[in-house]
Amino acid sequence: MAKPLTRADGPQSVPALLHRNASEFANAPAYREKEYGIWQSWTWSQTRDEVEALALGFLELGLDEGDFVAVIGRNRPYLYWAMIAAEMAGAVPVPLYQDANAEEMAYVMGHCGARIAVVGDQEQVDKIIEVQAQLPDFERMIYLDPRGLRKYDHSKLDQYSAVQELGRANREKHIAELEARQAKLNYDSTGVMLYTSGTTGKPKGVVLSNRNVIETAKSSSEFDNLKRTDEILAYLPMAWVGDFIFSVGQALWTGFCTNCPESAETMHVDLREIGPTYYFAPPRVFETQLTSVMIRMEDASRFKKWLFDKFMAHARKVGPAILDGKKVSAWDRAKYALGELMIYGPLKNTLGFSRVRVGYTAGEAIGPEIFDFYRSLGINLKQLYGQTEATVFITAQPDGEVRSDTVGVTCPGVELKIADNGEVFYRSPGVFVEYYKNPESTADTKDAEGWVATGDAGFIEEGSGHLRIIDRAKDVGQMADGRLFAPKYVENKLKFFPNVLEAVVFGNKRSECTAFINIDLTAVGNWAERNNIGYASYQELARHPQVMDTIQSHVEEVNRSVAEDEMLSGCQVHRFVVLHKELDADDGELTRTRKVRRKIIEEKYADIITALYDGSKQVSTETEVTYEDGRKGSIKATLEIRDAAVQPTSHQMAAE
Amino acid sequence: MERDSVKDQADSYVTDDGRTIGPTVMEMKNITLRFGGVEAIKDISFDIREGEIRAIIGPNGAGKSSMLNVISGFYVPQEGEVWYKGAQRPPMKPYQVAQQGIARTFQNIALFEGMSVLDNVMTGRLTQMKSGLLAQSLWKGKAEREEVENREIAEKVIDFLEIQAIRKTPVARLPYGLKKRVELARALAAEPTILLLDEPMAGMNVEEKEDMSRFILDVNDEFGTTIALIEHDMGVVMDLSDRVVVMDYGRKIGDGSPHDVRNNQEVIDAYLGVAHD
Amino acid sequence: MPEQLAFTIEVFMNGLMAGVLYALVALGFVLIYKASGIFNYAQGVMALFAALTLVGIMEGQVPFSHLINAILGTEVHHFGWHVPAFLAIVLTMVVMIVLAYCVQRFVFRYLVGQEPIILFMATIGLAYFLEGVGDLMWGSEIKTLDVGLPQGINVWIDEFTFDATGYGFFIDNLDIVASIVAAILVIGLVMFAQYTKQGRAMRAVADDHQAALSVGVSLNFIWILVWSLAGFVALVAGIMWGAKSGVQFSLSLIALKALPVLMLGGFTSIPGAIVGGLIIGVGEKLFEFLIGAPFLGGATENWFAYMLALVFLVFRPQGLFGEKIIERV
Amino acid sequence: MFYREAGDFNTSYAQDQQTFPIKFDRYRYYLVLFVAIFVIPFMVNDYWVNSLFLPFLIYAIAAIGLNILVGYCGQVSLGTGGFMAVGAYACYKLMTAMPDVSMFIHILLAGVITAAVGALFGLPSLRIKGFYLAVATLAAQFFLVWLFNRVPWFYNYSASGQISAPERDTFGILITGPNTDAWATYMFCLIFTVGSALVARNLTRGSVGRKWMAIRDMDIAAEIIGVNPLRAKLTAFAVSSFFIGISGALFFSIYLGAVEVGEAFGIQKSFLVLFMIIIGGLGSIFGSFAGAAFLVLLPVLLKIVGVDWLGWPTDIVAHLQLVIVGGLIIIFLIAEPHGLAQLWRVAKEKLRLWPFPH
Repeated sequence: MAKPLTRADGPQSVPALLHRNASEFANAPAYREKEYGIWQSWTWSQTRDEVEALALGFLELGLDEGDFVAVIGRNRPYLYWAMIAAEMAGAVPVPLYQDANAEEMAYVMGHCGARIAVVGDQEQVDKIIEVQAQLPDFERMIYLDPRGLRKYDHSKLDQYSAVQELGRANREKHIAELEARQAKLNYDSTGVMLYTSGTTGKPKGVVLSNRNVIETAKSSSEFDNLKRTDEILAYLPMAWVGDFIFSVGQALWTGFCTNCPESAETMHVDLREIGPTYYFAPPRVFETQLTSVMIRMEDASRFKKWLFDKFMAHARKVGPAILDGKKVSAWDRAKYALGELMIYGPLKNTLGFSRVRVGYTAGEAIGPEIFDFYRSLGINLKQLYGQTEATVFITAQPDGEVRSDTVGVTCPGVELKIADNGEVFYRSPGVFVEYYKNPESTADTKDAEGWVATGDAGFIEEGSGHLRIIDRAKDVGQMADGRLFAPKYVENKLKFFPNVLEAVVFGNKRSECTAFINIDLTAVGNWAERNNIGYASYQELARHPQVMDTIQSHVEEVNRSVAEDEMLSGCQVHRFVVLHKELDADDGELTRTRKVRRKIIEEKYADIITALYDGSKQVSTETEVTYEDGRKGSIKATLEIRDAAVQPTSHQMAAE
Repeated sequence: MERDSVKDQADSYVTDDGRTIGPTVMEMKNITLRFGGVEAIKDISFDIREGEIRAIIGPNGAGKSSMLNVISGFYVPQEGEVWYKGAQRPPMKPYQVAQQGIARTFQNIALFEGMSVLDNVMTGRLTQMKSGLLAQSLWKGKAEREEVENREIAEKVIDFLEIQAIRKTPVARLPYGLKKRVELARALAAEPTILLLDEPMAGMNVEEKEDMSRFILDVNDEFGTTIALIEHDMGVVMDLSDRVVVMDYGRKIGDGSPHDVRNNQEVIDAYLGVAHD
Repeated sequence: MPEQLAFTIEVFMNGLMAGVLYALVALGFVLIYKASGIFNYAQGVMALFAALTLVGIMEGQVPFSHLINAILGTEVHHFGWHVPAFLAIVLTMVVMIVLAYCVQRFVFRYLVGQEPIILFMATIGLAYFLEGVGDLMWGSEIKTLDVGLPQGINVWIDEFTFDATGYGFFIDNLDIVASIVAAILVIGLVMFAQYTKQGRAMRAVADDHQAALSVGVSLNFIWILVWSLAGFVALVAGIMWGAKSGVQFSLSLIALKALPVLMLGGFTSIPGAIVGGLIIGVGEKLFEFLIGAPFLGGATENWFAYMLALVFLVFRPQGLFGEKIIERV
Repeated sequence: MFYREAGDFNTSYAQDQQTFPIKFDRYRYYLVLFVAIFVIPFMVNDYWVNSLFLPFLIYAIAAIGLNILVGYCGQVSLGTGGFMAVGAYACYKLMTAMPDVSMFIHILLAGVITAAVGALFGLPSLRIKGFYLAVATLAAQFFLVWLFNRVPWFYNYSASGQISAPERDTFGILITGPNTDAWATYMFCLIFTVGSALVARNLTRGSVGRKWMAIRDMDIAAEIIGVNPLRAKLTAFAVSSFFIGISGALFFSIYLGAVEVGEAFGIQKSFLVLFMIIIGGLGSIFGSFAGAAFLVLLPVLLKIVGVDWLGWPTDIVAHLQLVIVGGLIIIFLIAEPHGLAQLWRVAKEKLRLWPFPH
């Protein structure tokens, strides 16, 4: 268990923080929502009143301490308040994914035995009514948007505002009780319970104490010195720990303003209007945005295009350096300033990033060119590494030490250790209390000293002290000579090249690494058209010598960068083939979510793999394929095997 | 949005699908309308009850639109009386009819192309906006307050019909389906007692029709608005309406629940008799 | 027979004759409007332009001489020859046709399908343009135009009426000629519109562009045709008024009288144009004679026509011959 | 490109409905006002004021007025000259009848009187539409001019038949007559111009404006949704004439000082103002200013180029001007029927989207 420190100073619970804000900066904006065409706003004191009214309402409805309150819907201030109100009333808020289907909801609500659900609209109401029968403990539903619910049986249904009215009406009756319950809340009482959509098995309910929430909120806020004047846009699922920490934890700790978009369609407009100063998005969001930028620029006038390319080139050169406060020649700075006026400024403005002071991305590896694009514009985009069990923060990149290939240094109060198999363990005030009603998995994730296994393999870089995540621990293997074998790590590097669609690296228990490559038909196809190279099929394009050369150059580039960390230098790709067919879920080579199924591939293409290791220059093979319509067929092909230049590594020298 | 209640003989009526609808709010008595020699409407009588969805159907040129125009005061019938809220309606101009709480949409969209969606919806509030020229010219006092109050109502309608995203777009730029929706919004913004819809689904594809039907039903039960609509699509009419009037060549050939009407021989003939949809 | 009555009749006659000219110009409007939906405000200026051109050609002026002189510092003004009236008129007509072509080719071809009001404004622009060009070509000073039409009191009528009624009517020969010519033209135009292929085509266009196209009528040609006709009408009007009161800007305003005529008669009705013309002509003369001059300080012709049309329209918006409009939604 | 809208959001309808919802526009507007009020008066001389600023400011008011009628309410009027004349003569009668009343009052009253006359001539608009109405307004034009010509009472029986403005002041500052200061006349007109613009803007963004535009876009539909057409049209005529009257009064009393109705307020004037709003942009306050500026500057430039540089005779330049203006009208109607205002709007949109094309 984390050390039982209770801090006399400072609020001990989320509601306590709310009260602090309501008294210390009563009239500062707390929450905004775009509704009815304008940004409806609530100050901290108003928020406190709203929340309190709801909490009183909960009491009137008979909510007891320790009960669970499910919260389901798109990001709306009312729902955030519902979570705080629940804790005020001594209950535990449980946010659920709004797109979860009825069964998933049934499981989660059944598992925690929620008595009350606060939901957004008719859609959610219907889902719950559908599964109500399976939920013995479930009692009432409180909805926000009455649209279409007029005709519903209201015996188990109340409108949010009605409950608040109920609360206000019975204030005298319950206020004392409410005060009392809040007084009982302390650092160790539960702040929230979040269900992790576990990749395997049923979701687990991660119990986070006020300590977890407040300590991480505090340290992370200090880490990036978040201010009360900051603005965030809350658009990620409320059930995700990140959103809870940003929109509730940090928001309440620092007292900045949380803004909720009007709807999913208007999200980008709203983002632009608000112009958040603190912004989080998963890599794919940045990726799609970058693509759309490039596409939109395609049909710009030639002059604009030229201007754009010119200045972006310059930005790539000096932008990140300037952002990191490194030394840059006055001339370059001047040029960059001009670019800021002509391109970067307007671009950031149209994307809504003009005011971003701190931007984060996390969850998966982000392509360097994507990452650098935003950095070069002067947007302080950084990476962090975390998980629900840690209340998000494990490591993060401090300003000035931002790189696309690390996830930063340990956050304040976090300890790291790397196991022999490379798995990353951490210990911090943020470490979760337990998996609800699931002691055994609690036990295998968290040991007696409070060390938690991340399930990821990684290593701490000499010098910089940055953590670098290599791969899921279970995928990491060992080479014949005992060196670390991290296929995903290499594959990701390969996949960052637009020309490479898929890559599968082999080498577990072998002396050297080899790879299968799938070219990206669209990207390479474009290239072929531009250089008018005719091709009839994927197969034909795939074995075109020029294509092979390009891929080889990519592979060798990857080898160079892999060689840089000598822990992984063994993973350099010595030989590779460009496959004659695209790996396909229909053939069971990929999962439906496009994850590589190594076993199946290894069996299916055994002949090619052997060829890769017996030094032959080419291999002819026949493969069964499944067509769109489900018919089976087979492709014959002779594949050229290429040798890629590899960097000498200290280890090899040692071996000699 | 509140609904006027009618000080009328408090008889109520139960529809086939068990919906109880209120007393008569409007009644047409022996309406006859001529254009020169042509009789567009021949001695037609029917009533509209509070809170119901009343459909007027019939083949092309049956005089449906003319009937709607009579209700909205655009055509003055040569014979017959219009009773509204229990009193006979004196001859009046269309805008006076509108001020009495009767709003409508048009068969071929009649939006104000030169304005934004929001402004179009706001025009629906004009009957409620009374501030004087001077106040408005200075944008002070009542004018300013009034503008905000009515904007709030307009925004509620915009939200209800899910057209937030196009709020500030000039209507001229909108696709047909959305225009229809905006027109409904404009009519709805007037918080009408009776809402007249002239072929609300004309020229729409299936999804658009479904959306529109949903909105019409929602309007009817969220705000309890009485709705009288003209529609060609029999299926839609049968799903939506509580009671149906059938017209053919300006005569009334059927009146009653969708079910009755469907089995009315004369109606069937009329529909088979015409070649269109 | 009392003098007052005699005067009145005389005024009436003069009114009729003026009216015929109005009718003629109005017809010019109607033709263009029917064929292209264009309400040609420039008609008046076209008359002025035609008159200026005619004078210019007859006196062998060098076009744009002022401009040329201004630019090149030369002193050219006249070619030194005089062109006989008939030939000059033909040449002027050619100019008007060229003008018609240009107007269609460079202006209205680009405005096809625009709102009528836009077209209307375009013709106002055209009016300005033409006025400027006219002045630049031939100079803006007032010119006298003499194509050899008989001028002065018609002695015969004077004596005849004197013998008959004891009061000699004063009627100007020019007016007589003018009204006769105008009458002939009016009839001619009506014939043309009713009985010739092009004429029918014109009306076809008016009724329905697509239909016209489908029967193989070239819109472009028709439009050039109607503009030429308008030019021709303008020319005649220009000659008559020019001969009467000199060629000057006010001429274009006289031609504007055709507008109220149209309002009375309706933009699309040929008989309307004729009757309306006569009514306006007679009306304004009589009003001036009976009320304007004695009680209102005279010069009421300036506005009477418009007022009459306005008041009339208030009571009968569809005009004299238009049928009642049934509005639809 | 210069717009930085991120973080520029509205939390109340008041903010959302203001004239310049975008900060950047707002500041630019304030800057223009500042220059107009605190800079220009200190640098202008008689030439600049009389040849540029006064005509611009005064025509701008007229253009705003006509734009309300034509651009916003869709009622074409060719009677502007006549209504300006009403303003002028009303002002003249007031000035001579009540010498010690402030010019502000006189000008405003002149506007009110013109509004009444305008409403009167607006009455037919209920029955008459389109060009029928346009032509009908010519009646106003010709009749009014005739009236002021023929009825001596209007020009106080002066021998010349002209009217000329006596010396009048406001707050002790000389505003009319030959001995005025450039800055004074400029400021006086500026106040009215800015005032008119604000009032016009307020009206057109409120319910009256929507009534007008509804009538303009589809009068039948407008009536059916509850707009009283006569009311709407009459208010449009009245308000429009009010502004036109003011500009007429200023035109006479401040700018010209003495006028002969026929030449000062003839039909040419009607067209000049009409052109201003066509070139400037129908249905746009900004357009009214742009159009006025354009047609005030054009002759001045032509004169400078033609007469001063090339030394051509003035009459030729005048004719050339007709040709150019006429040509421009046509070009605008073909290329950009919505005038300079639309060009401006498009440019602004492009700047806001920069560097993206759309």
